[in-house]
Amino acid sequence: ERGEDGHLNIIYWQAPSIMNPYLSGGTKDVEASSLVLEPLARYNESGELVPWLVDEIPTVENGGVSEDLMSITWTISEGILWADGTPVTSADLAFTAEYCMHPEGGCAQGARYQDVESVEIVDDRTVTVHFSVAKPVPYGPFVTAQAPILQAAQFADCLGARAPECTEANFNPIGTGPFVVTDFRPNDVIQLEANPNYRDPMLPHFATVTLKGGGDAASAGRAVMETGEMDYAWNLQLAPDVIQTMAQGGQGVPVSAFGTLVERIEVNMTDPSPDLPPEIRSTREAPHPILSDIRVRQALSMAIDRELLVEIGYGQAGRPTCNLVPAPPIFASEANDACLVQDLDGARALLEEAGWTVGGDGIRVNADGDRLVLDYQTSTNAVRQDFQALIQQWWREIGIEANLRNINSSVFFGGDPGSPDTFQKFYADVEMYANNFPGTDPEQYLGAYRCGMEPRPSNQWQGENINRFCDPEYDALHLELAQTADIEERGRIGRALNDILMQNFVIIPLVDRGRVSAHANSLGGVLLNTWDSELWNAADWYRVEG
Amino acid sequence: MTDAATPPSPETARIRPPRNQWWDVWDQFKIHRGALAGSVVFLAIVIFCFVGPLVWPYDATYIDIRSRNQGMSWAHPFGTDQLGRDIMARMMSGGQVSLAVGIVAMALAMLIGTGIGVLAGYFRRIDGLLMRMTDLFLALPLLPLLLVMSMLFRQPLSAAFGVETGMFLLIVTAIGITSWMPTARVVRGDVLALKEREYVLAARSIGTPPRRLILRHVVPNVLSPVMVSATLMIATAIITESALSFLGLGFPPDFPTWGRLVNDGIDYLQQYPSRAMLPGVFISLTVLSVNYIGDGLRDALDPRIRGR
Amino acid sequence: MFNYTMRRLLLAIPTLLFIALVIFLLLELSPGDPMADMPLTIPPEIREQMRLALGLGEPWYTRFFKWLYLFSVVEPSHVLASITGLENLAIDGQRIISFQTRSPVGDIIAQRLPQTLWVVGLSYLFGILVSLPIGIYSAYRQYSWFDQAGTFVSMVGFSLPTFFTGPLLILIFSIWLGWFPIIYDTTLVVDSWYDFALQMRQMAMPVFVLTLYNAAQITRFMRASMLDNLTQDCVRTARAKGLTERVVVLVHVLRNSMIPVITVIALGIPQIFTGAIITEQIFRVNGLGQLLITAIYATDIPMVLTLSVVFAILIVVFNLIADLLYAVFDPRIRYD
Amino acid sequence: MHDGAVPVLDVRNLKTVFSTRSGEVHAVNSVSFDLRPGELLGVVGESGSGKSVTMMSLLGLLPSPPAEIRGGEVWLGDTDLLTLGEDGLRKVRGREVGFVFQDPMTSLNPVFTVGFQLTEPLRTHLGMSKTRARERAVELLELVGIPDARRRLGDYPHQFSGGMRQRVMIAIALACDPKVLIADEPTTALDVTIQAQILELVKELRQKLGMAIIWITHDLGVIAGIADRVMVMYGGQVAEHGPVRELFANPAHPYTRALLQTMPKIHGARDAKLRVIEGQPPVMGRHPESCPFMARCAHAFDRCARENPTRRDIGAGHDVACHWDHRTGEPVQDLAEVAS
Amino acid sequence: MSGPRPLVEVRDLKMHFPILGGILRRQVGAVKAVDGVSFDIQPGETLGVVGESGCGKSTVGRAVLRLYEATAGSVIIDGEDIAAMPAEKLRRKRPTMQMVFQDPQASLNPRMTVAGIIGEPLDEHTDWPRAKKLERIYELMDAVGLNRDFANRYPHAFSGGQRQRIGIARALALNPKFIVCDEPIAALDVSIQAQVVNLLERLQDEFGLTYLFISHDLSMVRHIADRVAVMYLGKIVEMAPVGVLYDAPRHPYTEALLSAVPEPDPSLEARKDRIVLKGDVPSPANPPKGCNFCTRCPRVMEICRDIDPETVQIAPGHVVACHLVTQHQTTGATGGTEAEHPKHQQGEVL
Ligand SMILES: Nc1ncnc2c1ncn2[C@@H]1O[C@H](COP(=O)(O)OP(=O)(O)OP(=O)(O)O)[C@@H](O)[C@H]1O
Ligand SMILES: Nc1ncnc2c1ncn2[C@@H]1O[C@H](COP(=O)(O)OP(=O)(O)OP(=O)(O)O)[C@@H](O)[C@H]1O
Ligand SMILES: [Mg+2]
Ligand SMILES: [Mg+2]
Repeated sequence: ERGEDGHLNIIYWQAPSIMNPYLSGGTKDVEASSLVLEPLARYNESGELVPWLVDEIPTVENGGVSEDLMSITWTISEGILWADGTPVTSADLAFTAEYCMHPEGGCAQGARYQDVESVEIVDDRTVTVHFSVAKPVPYGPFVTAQAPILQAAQFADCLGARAPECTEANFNPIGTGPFVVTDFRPNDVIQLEANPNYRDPMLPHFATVTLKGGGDAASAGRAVMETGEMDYAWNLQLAPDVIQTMAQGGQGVPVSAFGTLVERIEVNMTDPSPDLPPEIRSTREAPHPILSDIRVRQALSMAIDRELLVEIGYGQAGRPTCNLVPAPPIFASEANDACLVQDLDGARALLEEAGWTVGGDGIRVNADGDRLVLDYQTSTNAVRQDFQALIQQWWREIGIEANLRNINSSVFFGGDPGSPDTFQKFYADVEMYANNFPGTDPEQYLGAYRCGMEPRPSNQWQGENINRFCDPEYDALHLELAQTADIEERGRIGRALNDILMQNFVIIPLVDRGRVSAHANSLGGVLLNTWDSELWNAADWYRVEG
Repeated sequence: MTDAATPPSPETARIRPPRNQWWDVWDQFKIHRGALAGSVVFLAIVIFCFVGPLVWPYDATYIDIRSRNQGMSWAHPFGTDQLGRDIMARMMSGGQVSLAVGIVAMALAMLIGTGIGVLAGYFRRIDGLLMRMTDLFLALPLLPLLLVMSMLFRQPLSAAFGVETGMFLLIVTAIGITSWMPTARVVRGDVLALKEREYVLAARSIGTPPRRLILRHVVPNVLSPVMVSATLMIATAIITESALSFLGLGFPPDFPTWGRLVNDGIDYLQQYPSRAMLPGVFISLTVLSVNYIGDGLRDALDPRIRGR
Repeated sequence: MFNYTMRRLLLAIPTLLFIALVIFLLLELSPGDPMADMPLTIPPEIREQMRLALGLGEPWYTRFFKWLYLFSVVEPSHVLASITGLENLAIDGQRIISFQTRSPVGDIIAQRLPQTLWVVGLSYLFGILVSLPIGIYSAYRQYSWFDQAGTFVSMVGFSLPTFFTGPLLILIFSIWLGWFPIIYDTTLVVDSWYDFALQMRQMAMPVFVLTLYNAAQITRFMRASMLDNLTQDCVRTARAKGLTERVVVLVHVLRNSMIPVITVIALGIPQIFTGAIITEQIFRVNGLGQLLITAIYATDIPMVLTLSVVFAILIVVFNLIADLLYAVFDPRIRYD
Repeated sequence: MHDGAVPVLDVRNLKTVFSTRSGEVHAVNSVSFDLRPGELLGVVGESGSGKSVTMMSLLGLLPSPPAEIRGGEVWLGDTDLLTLGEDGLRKVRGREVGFVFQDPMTSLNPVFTVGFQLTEPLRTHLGMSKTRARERAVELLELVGIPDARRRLGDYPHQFSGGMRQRVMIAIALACDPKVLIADEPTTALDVTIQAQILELVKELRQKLGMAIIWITHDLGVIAGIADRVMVMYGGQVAEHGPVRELFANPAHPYTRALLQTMPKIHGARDAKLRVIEGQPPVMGRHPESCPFMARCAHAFDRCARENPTRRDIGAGHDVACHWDHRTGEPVQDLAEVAS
Repeated sequence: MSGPRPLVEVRDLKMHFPILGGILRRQVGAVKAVDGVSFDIQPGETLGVVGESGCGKSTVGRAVLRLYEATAGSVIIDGEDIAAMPAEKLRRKRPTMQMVFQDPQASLNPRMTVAGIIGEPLDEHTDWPRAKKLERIYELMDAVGLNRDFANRYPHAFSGGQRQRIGIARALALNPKFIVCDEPIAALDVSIQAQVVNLLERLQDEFGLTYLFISHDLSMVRHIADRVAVMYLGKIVEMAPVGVLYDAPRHPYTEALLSAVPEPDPSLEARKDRIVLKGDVPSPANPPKGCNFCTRCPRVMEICRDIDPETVQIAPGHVVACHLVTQHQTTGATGGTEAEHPKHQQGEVL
């Protein structure tokens, strides 16, 4: 029976500020809006694409995707209604695409609509999306919580530059999801109630939901597992033993799942020395004096005990990895697993070989008397600082000195071309952060490491090839990937690309980071999904008796 | 003529050897029990932080991963943290930074505050301007200011003084330039009154130019309110630095400060309460003792009280 | 006094304009970026487009003057409209829009104000109520055990950072004892005794933490001011008139001592409106302090700027009020 | 005592000690005097000689600590004020004994209206209603010669000039018709012309109200003008005491003599050089066994260092505490003790 | 008077403190603290200035030394006009003119030693070596009767009289010719006052000093001054050699002032019929129309309320500003004075 389980309390320690994922790419906003807005299809907890508002996923086999990979045709299931009772039509789909592709709209999900040429309305429930290039994986538009469908009627006046003016619509969008917003307080709390027109008359189980935001991860965890004030707490980035103690509170349990998020150290292939003029500092014109030597880079990697890092920092929410792409299985390489074992002696030998001999204070020097000193930066975050300390110590043991820096994350990830502290500018020798790719296909992700993709002054330091790696062979292989549709073949090429990066040691992967969330013992039906919104199946959540 | 009630007769004058007035201050100070206790505690903390590392075998950043999360023991009197670093050693080096930040930031704030207060109080013409500037600084949000400062100056400073000193200067400056305003107000008020004192007039009648007049006659006589706000400032600066460390705007991560230790420890409040409590207690003790010292100083520097 | 007030207000206008400009430039220069919160998976071109959509493409002076116009003309009209209930007072068109929420900054501030006033304002009030009697009695019995204890407690209150006391209280009262909730429910509407009790419970800890801090400061002011006045000649006169000790202290000394304290209290009021950043964060009271800090983290320039300038206005105004209060309470002072 | 009238105030062997860090200060050392109805007793002495402390000790107005009354009796009518508790004293202060302090600028509370401060003792002691008290306040202000009294009740002290404030102080002291008025240097802070006004006022009030007055000053001229009897204090002790004419005509104590000589005259011949009392005032309590004036005394001899002189009667109601006989210019042989 | 040129010549000195008001803080009035004061002081002479509190005595003293910027008038000291001198030149001129202040406690910086205080003028105006300065400091301390041992003590360790000696020593440090003594004894105990006055007299003899001696103690002024000026509300109402002024005052205010001084002699006191002035001094911001004294004058006439009396010379060195005198004067002869005082030929108005 719909609403029989009463009230649900969810806590997000980062507070949602808007209910429209197209205007904010922030995870908290995307997930909050997923209670209301839904895509045509989404990934389930094991990373498989499942139909959501459609009956089946279009593929080449079932004819949904054209042979030339240039178009995809979606058909909405019958009887899907907006929360206001009107039917969902193909016009809504076309409008959604137009909304996000409007050049002045500043759509946060533009990538999902990249290369879309047009959205053709075939009939009331069918649209065909035409691409300008062949898309081996055409599941960008209308797929996942990041690209849900908006109601054309509600957003009609909100196109382009007017998007931010539609506060009412942005805070209280009409969706097809299990809940509708009754009160939205930006960066604070959202109150929702069951959608009266939800397609399954028995769902959702809960009549009302409160999604509270703000605070810190620790007290969010406490509220679920220790005091029982809350039913669900999102993304508990806490030390494993802290989570463990909280779990002893007995009110709730932590749950975890893995995606593609990899905590890694990026190695700067270019020289970040402040003595260089700004136009060549940290650009490919100035190769790194120390790290250009692969033996040094490899030694950096070999000195790290990834098992221990996981134990200290993530516990059950992490596992050691030697790959940039740890999942899905078909893309996960096994060729680099040697790195799982720490090898300090091997690292030392490599450094010796590279001409770095131990100096008086235990730090290596080369023939010119240069000390082996590296600047090591990352964003401010308790676990990262522990990692920095540990890695600093291991590197010291093999004779490398690391100067640590942590930068406020809003600066570090801010991308302000004026700031010297952004991760793109990379005014350091090595830096640590985590990244992943949306969905299950790493093509675009791996494409970042092609020549010419590096941030540099001429592109306002915008670019994703953070370590400034450049290898024509790699670029050629990637081009091949872009033209291959066969999944097995794509897996092979993807693994090969991953291996090239790994074996060049330009990226030193550390931990495959999972997601830890917690739910109350009295909350059933939680399936932690790292490929889509954590709240993807909130309609199915229910109250456990007792 | 308040003192004329107890003028020293010639004989008593001869008995007492000439001595510095600071001895009188000290005489008064040492009978203030709170101030004395405060000084002892503060001194103990300073010794702990600055002499301790010389005798204590562990390094604050040395990681001994096998012995992590240990409780109190003889080897590690305060236990170890989640990476097996000795907390006592971290407390010591953290204290060095916190105390240094507190004292230097205080000195800076006092310098600016006294300077501006004196100028505003003494020179009528720039008074309005300086007071509006005080308003401006009161309204400045500290965090964006810090971000801007660290963007503009971190690199040149690190290049010139090394990472840690550079960062130290940056933080100290940020705290200093955002906390001088109350002092400036107090000093200005005092200078306005002082300016009308006869000894200032006397100095002018001698022909002392304003610069020396200020340095010789005005500044020394506003010192006692300044001293009092100075002690309060040390306390606030230590707390502000802690808050900054918390926000990631503080020192490099391998550079423990009390504030960072508290914040790191708060997550473990349940399992290892001492980890947050210890630095918290140290912060509080320092602030407390400094406050008591300030109390005593105020009494000791006030001639009305000392004259009794 | 009227002339004086007018002059100060006139002077305040250029001061505030300048303050606004400085804050704006500060935010401009500061290295944060409104896009920092976005996942790294969003490609650079898209980020750039989003930035343009926020209006960040225009030169800084255009943006400043736009903001200034909105702030000084449009937003006040909306405030007026919502106070009077006359909708047509509000000027149509765009208002100051927050980067994070794409909604009018004014509305969000209005939404946050009640929490802040409840928690921070109430603790300020409690702080005053607690500290005045303590300060008075401490001064009256200087160096007595009560004075020593009072001084000690107020020093402790002053020296305990809130980011330390907060979690400690949570641990003790929420987790071990389970008396108070960890999470402040901002949606609670008090319309019954039960809700009122709930409201009291959820306010208890943050209010306590802040009260301790406020009371510590005001007590010290009160005590010092009382001590200054207890030795005045006019107090001796009052005693010589045969007045009771109570009247002497509570009428003659107190009235004189309250003058500086009242102005200190007035000067502290703007801080109520900025909220208590750390305390709000710890107890999840989503008030103005929390709003400011998240806005700073998210480089939500319109929000930070508006909040900071509102704060600056409050500071300037309360400075003036403090000065005027002086004149009101002290008949000797006359401004012209 | 001397002429048989019952004194309104009789102080015997009053001792007040301040404990300070540098030891005890014997600010008032066995002071005895009496005050007869309608009489004006002038008290002179240099700064720090214990005049104020003596008077404040009578009414328990000294802060304790550091002050402590070590002994003596203070008879007001037939009650000993020193045995009364704080509550008892409170009923005496302002009611039986009025007090006027030296500095009219600071003695009035700046934040209350004059009317309020004036009606306060009336309402406290006499239980008058507000309106009744205001009426009486107007009368009092008129009595002390403040024009437009009714309107000025609402004014604050700073709106009055120094002389007027002192008049207000006097009005407050007179409010409850006290038997005794103690005026502690009420004109020292005022100009001569204003001082003359106040002196006139006091003379007039004495005639009208007939109360007994103790008038503290260091100006011998003032004393000469208004006092009936004079008491000269030095170093916390009574140095000399007697009817005003007698004392000015035959000063017996070296200090009094010197004091009279240091003052330049406004009339008569100009002195080429002023006489001075060399040396500094004493530190009280340092040498309790010796005469406090010894160090500055031209006639001091060995006995002065050994023995603190007691008061001896030298006739005509005149007594002096000195080992030296001003008449003979020789040390005194046998002491005729003053019975007090 | 006909001797050498006066050391100090003050002509029509005015010191008006502005009263600001209105929204824009424009001047809406002025406190006429000193309103047209003229006098000369001969070398080696002492001019006493007496008057009630607030009548502008200190302001005259300060304006003469240009511690205040006078509103109008000239002050010629030693042949140079102080009032119009550029700052640096004035600074170099400072050693010739010094000041002793009223409150010995307030005029000494509590945080400087005696040696520092006395030595400050030396630091400012000489570049002597330390030893020489110290020698001079000791000399000065001897001159004012301070024990050399006290050089390193702080002011709070001294009695009032000793403090005033320190202030005098400071004023003497640079061998001034002219010293303004602004109520140097007002804050001292009676028994000490005589010490200080005697000291001042001795120093005058020793160093040939010229004093402007401000006081409200009429008997002390009588003792020390050669000539006395009586001020009332910013103006000199009467100025005469000391004997003349005390024995035969001409201005009703002077008379009242003298009669108000209590006589330390009960028999004289009783006989004296005192003139008690009514009311208080009017505010200098809002002086009465006509004669300043008309509101309190026991012998006020119609004319006093309308016309400000001119200052006339009625005898050698005796000037008065009063209608009583002027009326008398017009009937009597001004005769002989003219011959003796060619300076005042153009009428008697100063
Ligand atoms: N609170 C105190 N603590 C210590 N000593 C005190 C205190 N009050 C007064 N004395 C001492 O008591 C002595 C007498 O003081 P008192 O005020 O009676 O003098 P006085 O004769 O009234 O002088 P003045 O003419 O200056 O008013 C002085 O020597 C003074 O030092
Ligand atoms: N800086 C100033 N601003 C405005 N008015 C002033 C200033 N200084 C003095 N006055 C006014 O000028 C008048 C004369 O003051 P002055 O100090 O010269 O008096 P005085 O004769 O020295 O009095 P006292 O005997 O009290 O020292 C007073 O009414 C005073 O209020
Ligand atoms: Mg006295
Ligand atoms: Mg004066």
